[in-house]
Amino acid sequence: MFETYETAWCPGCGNFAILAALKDALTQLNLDPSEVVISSGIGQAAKTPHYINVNTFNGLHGRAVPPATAIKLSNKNLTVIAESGDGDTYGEGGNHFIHGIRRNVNIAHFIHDNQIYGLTKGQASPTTEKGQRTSLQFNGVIAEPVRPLFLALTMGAGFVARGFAGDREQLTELMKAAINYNGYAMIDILQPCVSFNKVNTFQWYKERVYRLPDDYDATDFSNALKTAMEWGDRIPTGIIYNVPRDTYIEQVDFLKDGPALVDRTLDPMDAKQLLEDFV
Amino acid sequence: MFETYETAWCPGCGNFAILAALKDALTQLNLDPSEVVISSGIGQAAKTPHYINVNTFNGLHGRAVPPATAIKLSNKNLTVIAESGDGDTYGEGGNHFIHGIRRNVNIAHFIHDNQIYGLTKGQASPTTEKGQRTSLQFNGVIAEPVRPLFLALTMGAGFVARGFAGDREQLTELMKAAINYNGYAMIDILQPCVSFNKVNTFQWYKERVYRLPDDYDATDFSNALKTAMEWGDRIPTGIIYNVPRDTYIEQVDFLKDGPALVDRTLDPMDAKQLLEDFV
Amino acid sequence: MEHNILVGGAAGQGMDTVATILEKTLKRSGFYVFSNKDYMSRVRGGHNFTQIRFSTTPIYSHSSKLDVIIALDSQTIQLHENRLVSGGKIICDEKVSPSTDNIIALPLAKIAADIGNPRVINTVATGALLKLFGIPMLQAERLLSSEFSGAVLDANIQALHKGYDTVNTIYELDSPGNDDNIFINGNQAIALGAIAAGCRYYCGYPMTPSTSLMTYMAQKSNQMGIVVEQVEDEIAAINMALGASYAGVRAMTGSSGGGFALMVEGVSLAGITETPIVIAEIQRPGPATGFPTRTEQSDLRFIIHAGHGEFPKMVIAVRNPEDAFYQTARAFNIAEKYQIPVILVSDQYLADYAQTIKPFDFSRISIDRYLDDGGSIVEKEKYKRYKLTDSGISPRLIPGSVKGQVIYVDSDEHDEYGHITESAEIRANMVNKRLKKEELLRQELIEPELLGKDNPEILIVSWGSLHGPLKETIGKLVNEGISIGALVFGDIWPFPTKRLTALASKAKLIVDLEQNATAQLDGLIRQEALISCDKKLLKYDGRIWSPEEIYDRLKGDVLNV
Amino acid sequence: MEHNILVGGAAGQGMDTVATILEKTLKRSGFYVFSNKDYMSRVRGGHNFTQIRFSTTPIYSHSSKLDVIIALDSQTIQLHENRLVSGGKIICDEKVSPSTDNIIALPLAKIAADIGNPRVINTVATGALLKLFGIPMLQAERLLSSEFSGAVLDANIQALHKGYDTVNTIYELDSPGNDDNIFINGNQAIALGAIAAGCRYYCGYPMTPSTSLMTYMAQKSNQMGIVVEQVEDEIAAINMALGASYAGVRAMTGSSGGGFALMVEGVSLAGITETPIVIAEIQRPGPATGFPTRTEQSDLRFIIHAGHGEFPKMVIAVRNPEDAFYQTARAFNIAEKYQIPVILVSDQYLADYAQTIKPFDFSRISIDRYLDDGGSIVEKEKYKRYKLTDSGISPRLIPGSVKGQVIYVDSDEHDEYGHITESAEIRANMVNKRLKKEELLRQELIEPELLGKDNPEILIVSWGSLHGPLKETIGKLVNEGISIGALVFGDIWPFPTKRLTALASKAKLIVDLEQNATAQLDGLIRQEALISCDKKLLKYDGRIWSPEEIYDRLKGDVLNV
Ligand SMILES: Cc1ncc(C[n+]2csc(CCOP(=O)(O)OP(=O)(O)O)c2C)c(N)n1
Ligand SMILES: Cc1ncc(C[n+]2csc(CCOP(=O)(O)OP(=O)(O)O)c2C)c(N)n1
Ligand code: SF4
Ligand code: SF4
Ligand SMILES: [Mg+2]
Ligand SMILES: [Mg+2]
Repeated sequence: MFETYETAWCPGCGNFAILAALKDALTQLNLDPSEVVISSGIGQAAKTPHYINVNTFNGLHGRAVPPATAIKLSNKNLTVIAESGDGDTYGEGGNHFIHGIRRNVNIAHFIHDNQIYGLTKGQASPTTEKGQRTSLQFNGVIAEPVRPLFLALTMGAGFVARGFAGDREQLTELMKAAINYNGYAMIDILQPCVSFNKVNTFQWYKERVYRLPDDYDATDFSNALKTAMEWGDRIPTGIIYNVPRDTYIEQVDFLKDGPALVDRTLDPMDAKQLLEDFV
Repeated sequence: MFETYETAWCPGCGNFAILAALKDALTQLNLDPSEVVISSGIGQAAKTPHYINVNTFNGLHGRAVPPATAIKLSNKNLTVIAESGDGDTYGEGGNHFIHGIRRNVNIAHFIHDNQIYGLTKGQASPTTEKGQRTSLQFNGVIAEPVRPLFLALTMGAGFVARGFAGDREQLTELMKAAINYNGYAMIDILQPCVSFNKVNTFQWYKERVYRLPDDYDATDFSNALKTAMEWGDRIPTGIIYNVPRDTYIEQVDFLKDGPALVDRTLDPMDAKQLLEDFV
Repeated sequence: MEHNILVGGAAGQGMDTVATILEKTLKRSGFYVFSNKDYMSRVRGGHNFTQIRFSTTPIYSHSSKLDVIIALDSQTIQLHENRLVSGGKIICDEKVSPSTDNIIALPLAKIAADIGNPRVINTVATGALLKLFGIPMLQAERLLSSEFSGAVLDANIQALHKGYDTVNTIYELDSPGNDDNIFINGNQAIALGAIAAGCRYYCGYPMTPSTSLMTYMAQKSNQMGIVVEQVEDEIAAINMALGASYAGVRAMTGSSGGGFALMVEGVSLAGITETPIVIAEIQRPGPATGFPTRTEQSDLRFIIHAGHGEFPKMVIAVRNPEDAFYQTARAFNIAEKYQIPVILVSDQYLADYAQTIKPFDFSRISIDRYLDDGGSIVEKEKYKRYKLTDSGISPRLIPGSVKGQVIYVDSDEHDEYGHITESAEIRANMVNKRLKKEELLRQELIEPELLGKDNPEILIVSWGSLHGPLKETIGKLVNEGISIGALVFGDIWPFPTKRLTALASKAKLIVDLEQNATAQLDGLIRQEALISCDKKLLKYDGRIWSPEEIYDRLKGDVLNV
Repeated sequence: MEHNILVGGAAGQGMDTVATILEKTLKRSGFYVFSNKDYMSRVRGGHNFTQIRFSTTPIYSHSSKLDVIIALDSQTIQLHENRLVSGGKIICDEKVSPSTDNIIALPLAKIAADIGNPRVINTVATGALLKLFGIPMLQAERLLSSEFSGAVLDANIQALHKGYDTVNTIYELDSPGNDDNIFINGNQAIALGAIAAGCRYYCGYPMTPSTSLMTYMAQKSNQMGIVVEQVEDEIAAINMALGASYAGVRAMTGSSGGGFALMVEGVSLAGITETPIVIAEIQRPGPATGFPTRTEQSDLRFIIHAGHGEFPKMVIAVRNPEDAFYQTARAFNIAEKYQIPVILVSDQYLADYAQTIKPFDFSRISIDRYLDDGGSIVEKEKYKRYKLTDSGISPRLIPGSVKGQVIYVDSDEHDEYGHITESAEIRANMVNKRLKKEELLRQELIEPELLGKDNPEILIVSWGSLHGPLKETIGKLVNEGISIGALVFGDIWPFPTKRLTALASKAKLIVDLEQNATAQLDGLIRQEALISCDKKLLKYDGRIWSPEEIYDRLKGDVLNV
């Protein structure tokens, strides 16, 4: 049901598994394509919605979150997903990322984190490790990398997870949980880029990732912080933090109650009463 | 030596004390006005450099950090300060704030945090408390506030401090330490806005702030995180985190060694050798 | 009959309260009122003033002449005294200045102190002013009652009465008509137009002089069910608004030049995705931060050419509060009809001036969505968001509205379905499709309004908020028997040339009059109509042209009288 | 003598290696070479190609005719076969297609497999091609040696030789001259111009087709001492560059349309603060993301009017790699002389095409900083960053350079010291001061280059990278005895009108030829020179006008032959 176009990704790219997991998740959630919207940025990751049969707002590089936020507020009946790359999200879109979290609108945000700029051919992204040489950083990256999960927690996200393109089964479950979460839910997805990131390869991730144990307590903030900081020899995947939080819509009576904004009838005469402000 | 124009702030505004502390700090550091540059954004806070006799790049709202970064890289002999408001820094300028920290260029960043948009007359800033009613948020703020110190730590800042306009003595010391710190150093300064923030008043802060004890260990990261999260009945002030970190300039040989970039001689013939790339 | 009052003082002295009570009292007494603001970019101190003009006949602008000045400080006297007409009066506290021929120094502070509330000093002055004009206190009392209560209200009522008693009436007013007007400023009129047109999503970032537009929307958020969101930056603003529009909700954003500059990539996005959006650009003098609280018309060419790449957009310069209301409502229909961005251009002068006008006729507003309900989709076909049609307009569906159909919009060049393409042929077709819409749009342009003579020898060309000052000036010159007219552009891009070309061919002299330094309309006219203006009158000091200034410059420079 | 080769295949098939070896071999053999790229916005798959043209006389553009195609896949044959001249040949692997009259199917893969390294397949093809043209292998061997070493080098050398042996020479080449040229593309030429001009701060955000400019700067960072910083977004890019420039370092940023859109507030900041800056805008087709890897000239008017408010800027369209080098160096001098932003406009075609040209003459570049050392400051006075002078240009000091003096630059309207002002008079003076600089700047504009006849009956107007294709076409038409000439604009804002006006008055027909859909230059000419073009030839499918297409359209539509 969600099948569509031929992809333009490199053979072996981690995006294929992410796409497959996304289709699985939507199928398993029994969603109709016309009820789902993906808002995406620009980049390899951001091409995802073109390869899946759902409503799509494929906007600007860095700007996946603001349209997603507005789409949900405009039509609360839609399942809204933001899909973007690491450069997209933490670089050009950094400000929307942090403020999007603060708003806590009910959207799921899937970030394909290949620790590199794929589409523009291999420059460092905010998650590229310090010291790594790239097609632009010939002396190696100077700045400290962003730690996405840590940052999301800091900004107050209620659902924070890490997935891995090499663990499609877990990724599908994470996506379902994120979509079902009532609020802003982010998954940073480790995604090998076979063409430009020769450090963080499939093998590199494979050797390091481990699923969080079943008894991991995803409701403990300080524990979540510690887990979010874990990076290097061992990299945890799974839901790192998951607590309920008031959503934007729940805090605005006229949005919470009644039909979706888009379904309300409009009549110019309704505004006539406002003339009283000017008499 | 640092005296200049008459200010345009409201009588009683917290900015006066911040300005006074800044002058004290520069005087006590024995700096010559021509060796100091302030880069500022736009807002009440960002007017500060107009009231002090130092070099000034008074740029755009939200954009205090990028020019400051570039000024330091261009002339490492200058003492460079970024001066901005909370809206300036965490709102419009959020992306530069987080990425500026990652670069760790040796600048001091003083953020006048009045938890409100002063110059535009009282809208919520990213640090305005949830629920607070403002001149625009008639139903109260919906989003969770940014916790600036926590965010700075998350992004890897090596020097993180909080000051209070009501404690000029401490603030002066903090400013001196931030200027002397080798790297990006931020001070979030609690600043009462008498005109638009009727919640976080001078009195409100006074009742809550306490100086970190002398034996506080500012080199312990997890301790710093905990301290940075402390907000409410008790609000700590002082240097919350202070560890050495490699600066940008130290990692670039040609910047580290030799004269400042601006002082190097330029000769078109020096580039002639590059023709070899094209033969 | 017409009178002009200036209320001046430092920011924070409570000048706005005096002004508001005077304006509303005069308005509710049945006068035509025009009130405009001049203020500094600071919260306390400095010098601000409001000019209130009232009359028994309609008025369209402020005036630079003054009958009465209420001076809350001595600076006000120094700065504005020279504008007093002969016999004009200044009301101030006895401490500000001693009484002279034209200064009425009153014990305002003392009276307030005696009442026991020093802050009512302004109400004392208000009382004095009303008495000067012989206006009864009833309306003012009502206004105070709706503003204050308890002891504070009592003090204010006392203050009003005591102030009233300090002076004698010196102006005899013609009796006004009935009060069946509204009193509204440019930004409020835009907001009201947007709400009437069904705008239910407004997002923006505060920026003078656009903020009051967002503020009014926020005030009505609960009542009308409008999402009003203050966003992290102007980039978020336009991208959010586009998201809402894509989802099917009429959406708007607004800012001034600097904030709009951050939106231009998004304007281009609206262009290629063919997502309707209305943007209000309330100009202030630039470049960059410029003169935040002052006025200018210097963003016109920037706005017209905003956004990389080529796509149709519409730019409408609103001319006065009434125009602002109807044009805003029209903007939403045009945006959805052609699936384009429509930019409303105003400026600080119009944003902040309030005028008595006829109540808006809401029955004249219609909400035309031009949405498809799936009827356009041939059986079992997949929906084509960018279907190639003769008009260039593709049937527009909203996500979720038709079961089984999905809507792709794409910022890359795309095929009819909205999918990325690399094809040269599809590219050319899509460019043609988008630009075709502009041809249709041209057919419904509203030609500029002609003020004054029908086929004037002297033709003034101007645009936007200069409508008011020109209406006053041209009226006067025509009365003097001069063959003069002013074409004031509202629809300004695409540029309507018919009326201009016709009039220009008959005019002996064409004069461009603008509130900027580079004669931006003149350049546009050259480009679009190959007509060159003979003379340019430009003002760019942040202060709006007054009718008197225009009159003097026309008389002096142009008519050589 | 002239030949055209196309190397085509899917992204990731190693097409670039073949092309680079061929280009350099031909160049080092003494031929004039022109090579341009056509690629998709993806990393693997799809269809990309490089066209290599070489000759014994100078060439200025690509050609749409082909003598030989190296097809790394079958799609390449399908797509380009029709462009083969009669007798033209296609080289491909035997698996891609069987041999026919014009297809030379070779066991490329088999040879590579036999050598033991399947990846050298492209080198086999390179060998075959060289042989076809009878070009010795020496240069190719050298190039391989500098690229590879050890076993990989051995395999490649073997592959080259084995490929060489697969075919016979069928083209006889004229003997070329000496190789004393350089081979450089448009972006590299801009980078080299910037470095020669003393640019020591470059910041930007990757964006096709501007990225290679930043990449070259980064490659030279250590060697030349240039700070090259990839920033978080384009807003940071321009604000950083302005900071560096304020501090006294020549600074530059660059992007394509979408990234530039994010910089326009910063352009306005450069305007009011009078901070010199050079910005490269390497156009691609818009709107929004558009056609990322393709070419267009559709941002001209957007760039000219970029930034809110009014301030002087200069826009220079670079026309070819040589022009790009010298104009870039000039841009830095103009930026500092007038303390303004200078925007260099290029496009994907020029960015990515490489051409053999005479080595740049570095002795022609001078670095003129126009900086003040404090000499302008009258004793004990405080430095006035915005001193009002006759020229509008104020002496510019750098922070820290004069003990005791501080430099205020301000985005608000300011007084001579750089402090915020609210004064109408100062405002008007400062606007006048800034705009005065434009008057001076106009005096040093370079008039457009005229290609072809001196006083042509048919006058083509065009700009930027169409210089090359037009140079080829006009030359041909003039040779046919047609009175035709093309004015190709480089300096384009402020707009130089002298030469145009003179030629237009004599021409019988004026034809606007551009790589966009809305005839942007035509509009500019109407506006600035009140001249209207009789005909417009516009192309906007993302593919550059070829000389043959221009020739055909001129012959067909214009000359009606
Ligand atoms: C405003 C703007 N700047 C730059 C670009 C060019 N651009 C396209 S994709 C991209 C980065 C892609 O990296 P990432 O977001 O990590 O996605 P990936 O391709 O790695 O999936 C950039 C810089 C753009 N399209 N728009
Ligand atoms: C791009 C842009 N958007 C908006 C503004 C308007 N503006 C000026 S100051 C300001 C906010 C000030 O708040 P803050 O940064 O907290 O400083 P404060 O005045 O409180 O010190 C805003 C929104 C602007 N100048 N530029
Ligand atoms: S470049 Fe990297 S991210 Fe892009 S498709 Fe190829 S492997 Fe995937
Ligand atoms: S508005 Fe607030 S921040 Fe601004 S000067 Fe007044 S008190 Fe200070
Ligand atoms: Mg990436
Ligand atoms: Mg603030």
